Amino acid sequence: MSRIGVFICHCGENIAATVDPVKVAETMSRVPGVVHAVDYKYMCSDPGQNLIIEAIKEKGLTGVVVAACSPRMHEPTFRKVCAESGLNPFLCEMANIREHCSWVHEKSDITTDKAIDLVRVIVEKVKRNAPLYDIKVPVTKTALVIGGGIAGIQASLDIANAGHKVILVERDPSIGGHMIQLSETFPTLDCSQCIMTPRMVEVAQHPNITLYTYSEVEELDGFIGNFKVKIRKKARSVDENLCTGCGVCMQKCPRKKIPSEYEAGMGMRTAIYIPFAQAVPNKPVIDKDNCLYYLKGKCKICEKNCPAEAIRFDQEDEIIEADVGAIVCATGFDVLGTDSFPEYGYGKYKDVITGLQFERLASASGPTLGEIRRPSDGKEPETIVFIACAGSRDPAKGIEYCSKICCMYTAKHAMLYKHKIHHGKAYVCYMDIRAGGKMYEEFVRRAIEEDGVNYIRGRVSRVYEQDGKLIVKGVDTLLGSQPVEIEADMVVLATAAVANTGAEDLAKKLRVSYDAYNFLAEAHPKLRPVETNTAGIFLAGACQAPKDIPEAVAQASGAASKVSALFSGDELSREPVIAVVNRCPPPVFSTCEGCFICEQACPYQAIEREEIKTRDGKLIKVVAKVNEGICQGCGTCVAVCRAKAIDLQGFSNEQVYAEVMAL
Amino acid sequence: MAEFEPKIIAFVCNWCTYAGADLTGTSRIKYATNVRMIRLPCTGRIDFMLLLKAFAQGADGVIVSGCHPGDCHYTAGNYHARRRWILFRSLLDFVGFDTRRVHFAWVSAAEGAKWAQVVNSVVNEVRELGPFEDYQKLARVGVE
Amino acid sequence: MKLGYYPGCSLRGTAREFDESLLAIAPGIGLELEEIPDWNCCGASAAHNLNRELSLALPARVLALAEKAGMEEVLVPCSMCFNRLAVTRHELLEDEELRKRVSDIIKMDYQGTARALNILETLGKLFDEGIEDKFVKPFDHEVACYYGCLIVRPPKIVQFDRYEDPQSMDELMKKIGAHPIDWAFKVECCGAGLSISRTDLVAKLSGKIIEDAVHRGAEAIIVACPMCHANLDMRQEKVEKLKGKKYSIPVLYLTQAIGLALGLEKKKLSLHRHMVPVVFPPREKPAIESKSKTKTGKVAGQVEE
Amino acid sequence: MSSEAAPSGSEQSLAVRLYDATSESVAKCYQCGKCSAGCPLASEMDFPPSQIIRMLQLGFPSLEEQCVSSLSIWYCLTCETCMARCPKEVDLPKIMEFLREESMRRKKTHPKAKEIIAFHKAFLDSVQAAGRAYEIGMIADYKARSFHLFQDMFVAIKLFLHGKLKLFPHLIKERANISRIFSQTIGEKE
Repeated sequence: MSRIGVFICHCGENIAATVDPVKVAETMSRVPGVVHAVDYKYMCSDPGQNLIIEAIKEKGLTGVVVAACSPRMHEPTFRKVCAESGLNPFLCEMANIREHCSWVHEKSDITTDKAIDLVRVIVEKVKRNAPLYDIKVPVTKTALVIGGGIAGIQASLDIANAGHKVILVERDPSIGGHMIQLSETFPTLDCSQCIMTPRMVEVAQHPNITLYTYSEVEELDGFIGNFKVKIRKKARSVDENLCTGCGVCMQKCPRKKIPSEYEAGMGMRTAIYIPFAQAVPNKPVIDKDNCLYYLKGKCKICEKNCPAEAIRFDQEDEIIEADVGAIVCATGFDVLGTDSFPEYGYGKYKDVITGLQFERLASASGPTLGEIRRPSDGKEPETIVFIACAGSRDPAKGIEYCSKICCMYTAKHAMLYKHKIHHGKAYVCYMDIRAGGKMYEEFVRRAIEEDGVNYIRGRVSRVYEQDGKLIVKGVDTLLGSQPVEIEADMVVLATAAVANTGAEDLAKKLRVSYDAYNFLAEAHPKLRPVETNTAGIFLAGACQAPKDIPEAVAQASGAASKVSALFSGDELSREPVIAVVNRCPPPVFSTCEGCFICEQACPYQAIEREEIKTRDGKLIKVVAKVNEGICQGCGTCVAVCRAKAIDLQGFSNEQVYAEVMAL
Repeated sequence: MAEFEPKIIAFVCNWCTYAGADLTGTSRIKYATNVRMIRLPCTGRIDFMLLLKAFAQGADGVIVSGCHPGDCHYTAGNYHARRRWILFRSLLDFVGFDTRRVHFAWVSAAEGAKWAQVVNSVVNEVRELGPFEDYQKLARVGVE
Repeated sequence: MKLGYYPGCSLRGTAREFDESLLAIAPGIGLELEEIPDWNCCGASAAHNLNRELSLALPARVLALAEKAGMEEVLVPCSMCFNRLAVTRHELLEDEELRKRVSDIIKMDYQGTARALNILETLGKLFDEGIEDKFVKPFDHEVACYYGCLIVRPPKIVQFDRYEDPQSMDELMKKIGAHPIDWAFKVECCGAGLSISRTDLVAKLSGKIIEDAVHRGAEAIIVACPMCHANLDMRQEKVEKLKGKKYSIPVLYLTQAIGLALGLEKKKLSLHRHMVPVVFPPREKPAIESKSKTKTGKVAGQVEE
Repeated sequence: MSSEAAPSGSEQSLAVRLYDATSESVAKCYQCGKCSAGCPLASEMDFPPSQIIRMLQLGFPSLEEQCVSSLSIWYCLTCETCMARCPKEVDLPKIMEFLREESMRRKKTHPKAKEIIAFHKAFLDSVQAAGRAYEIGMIADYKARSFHLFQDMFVAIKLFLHGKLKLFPHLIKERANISRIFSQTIGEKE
């Protein structure tokens, strides 16, 4: 027989003004199973709490009901009180007679009666409460960082410097991402490579970081603190341990005319290649789609010439398995293919290029060693036109959203051009200038006022070639929308930033949600911007939305600190409000029939299958099992279970029905 | 005899409607006293036998209220609830139960005023419908 | 291939050579045409300058007639007519209520089964059936393929070719031995409906087009639209006055060019109806080429005589 | 959107009526100006296309007045370049069409548009009469309306000599049907 203590709070006048606490206490004292019922002015005050502690001790209560404010307000308080006096905290519940009663009704007997009902309901529930214990989940203190761009690098370094192990996985042969392709960065114009390469080296040398380049995440299982990941390490066809990165193979390779990804097609590379001089690791890979040996079965010139004998044509992909406790997704972005813009003639005219290609032209390490020369004939462009929003804010042909970074990098491009070709004319055709950010607006103004870049407000309708000039048919909406024609030598399209290729597949592998544009979705747009709705997986950088470098870095550090916090203890502990499958021994009597409707209903894939075998290993039946690491306790499975074999701790069928019966 | 006062039982989810009702309180919005709230983690938890039980217990009307579609704290619980409710309702219709006595609502944690209005409207509607006696009658038949 | 046929008014008037040349080449390329009985004018730019419902009702009647005659695909050479018919079909299928209203106006129920084909996709299909060998007299000339505005627009509705830099006509011309030049005004507007009322503007717009074609060494402009032809051929004199230059560049319907390649004589192709005489000044070529191109000389010759 | 609609409807803003009639919303336009940039006649117009839209967006009576009495709406060639390139897929030709009708209804047509309207009317008259366009009649009619008696005389003669102008119209059988279409839409021939 349960011994329940009921404590009615006046909350000063807040409750007492409309509800008669004395009557409530008096009525409750007559409820079977209630051995103690008192009212007090402020239950949450120290004297109030002491009333509870004493009662638990003296009357040996098996359950406590505090009738006061909303449990969302003080449940933790009173549960703590119980715990301190040796009563399992989950045997304490609150009846909400303030927000749900005294505050919303006039003073009357009816109101008091309602309060009595509300308390009785909880009393009936608590009679059936079972002691519960926080669930402890062990944590593997290794983080997986996917993507080796600036965001991934920053996150890896921060986590590693906090003393935790990091596995960094990069799809390309080298880390560095888009940032290493950039010439100079706005608004400070410091050289991207100069600030980037030290970080890349640091990653390579950090004792806590294991780097897998030319690798991809193949498969992910498990849950927060206990993920299991399979990584596919693609065959480089080069033995990294033997290779010294001397580069002889690249000099000898007969295939020299392959457009370089790093140079965004503005330069060429060989079939066996190191993407760029500062690559990390500085070891080549063989591009099987272009290597003569893989295509035609003969050549092997690199093998013959390699002093370290590191070439391995027979090398195969490797699958690496690892346990990780948290994941940072930093897979970055891609630039929209400009083929959707026939009117701008990209691909038709050599001298119409993308912003990323211009970065390579302007970069000291680029194909022109930093001189702005047009691809068609290598001449210096006298007149250059930058077309903003090539794809952005264009539901018809491109994407609906604003790519955010283009306004700034276009201003930078125009500035760099003017710095390199003083006498040249630079025009920027724009719709709006979005320069929100520290020193950003100032930067744009500088381009206009000091470097004399000419901004024209209006979208360009068409670009066509005539007598070796690119005719840009624009408009000036500030001049009464008068058409404007510019004879340009070169046109640069500020192409939109879109989700990276394969973002969708990755999201599915990681079980994180993604938006209509395939950008990975944060758990809350305002308050949980680095978490995903899958516990233990965090976001960093442009895989979530277009971001510039400072933003990407900031979010990366944010994600890193979340991971470090997660790793600060050896176990995670969480509320035991989770579903359990009835498993009364002997197993044969487990009421679960194994229909697995619950499996489909569960929003978290928390339902696992468990085989019940006899001692001699004969299979009796397959039943459902709840993974308590994953289960969030929504109880959907309980509602759908036909055999009533699953129940939700804290909201069991018995408890809930008892509540209804009490009314 | 005084005007019939219906007895309404509300099954609400912990994250949206329960919090919404708290907000009704903190903003001191008055509403009918007829409702008794039962707190569940999620509308997805609601096993519709609970509704029948409520009516068996003499409830004249039932409110089921949770998060707005897409806002479910457990991502999909409210969808499951709605799906099952659609099936369950047609069953109730079939057995000749007046489904107007069951009211489905979405009240978010920010919609204190809406909660009050939902309760009031349901109370009025059920007051129109009059007391729910079919079950008691049936029960009696069972006894005799 | 058997198709319904909607010539449209201009092909029976100012643009009769388009009609005549099409019918002339039809047998040669395996095309069989059945004219829509009692067809009416599509309203062209006039109707939809003055009244929307009229601009839908007139084409709707044509389509309904075709439907009644059990035609599924109707060849519409004039790109103005094509545009009107295509757009009308689209709008009526989009908006059931509108379809009912229009059906009531024309006292015929248009279901939307009959649809318009433009001349380029039709010929494209035919040429794919490997009839190259029929082109006994390659049309060996530098040509500027001028598509005009309406045959590729609105892209969402006509869904045909690359609407900014279309290729279909260039492909056709290559197949008959011509050398399409790459130029910038393939789909610029010639002035279309303002041909008579605002000749000055038309001259201005057509001027740009002719200028660029000639400038890039085209010997002829190939068109697929009576409007374009009228403005580039009939108005060329006006353009020359405006620009103070002599162009005298022949403007051919692609059907005429194809006809010449098929070896039909120019009378059957009504080349004589043009304002700008269809003559190709003999090109002086480097010695090596002249050998290979001697046949060309003849073709050109025959066209001139 | 037939011309019987009472002009009194014009108390409602043009933009709203445009939407009701064609479900084209001018609010879609964010004034990038690409239409004006590509329009072959923008430089000839009194208001380039994007400005016409802007005036509708603001919707002040004075501006709407300027719209319907503008020359632009008559210069529009419906070449659809604007629509093909508009990032927001605003159907400008359709909007221009609407404005032209409005302009006629309000009798606010731009004086310089006289010839253009005359030509369109002439064209339609011949269609209304014969079911098909009939050039000589049309041109005669046009000249009568536009008083450009001698414009194009030589071209016309040339056309005739090239057998491009027929002396007699081709009459279709179902002319009743055609005239019904006309009376149902633009009303009786004036």
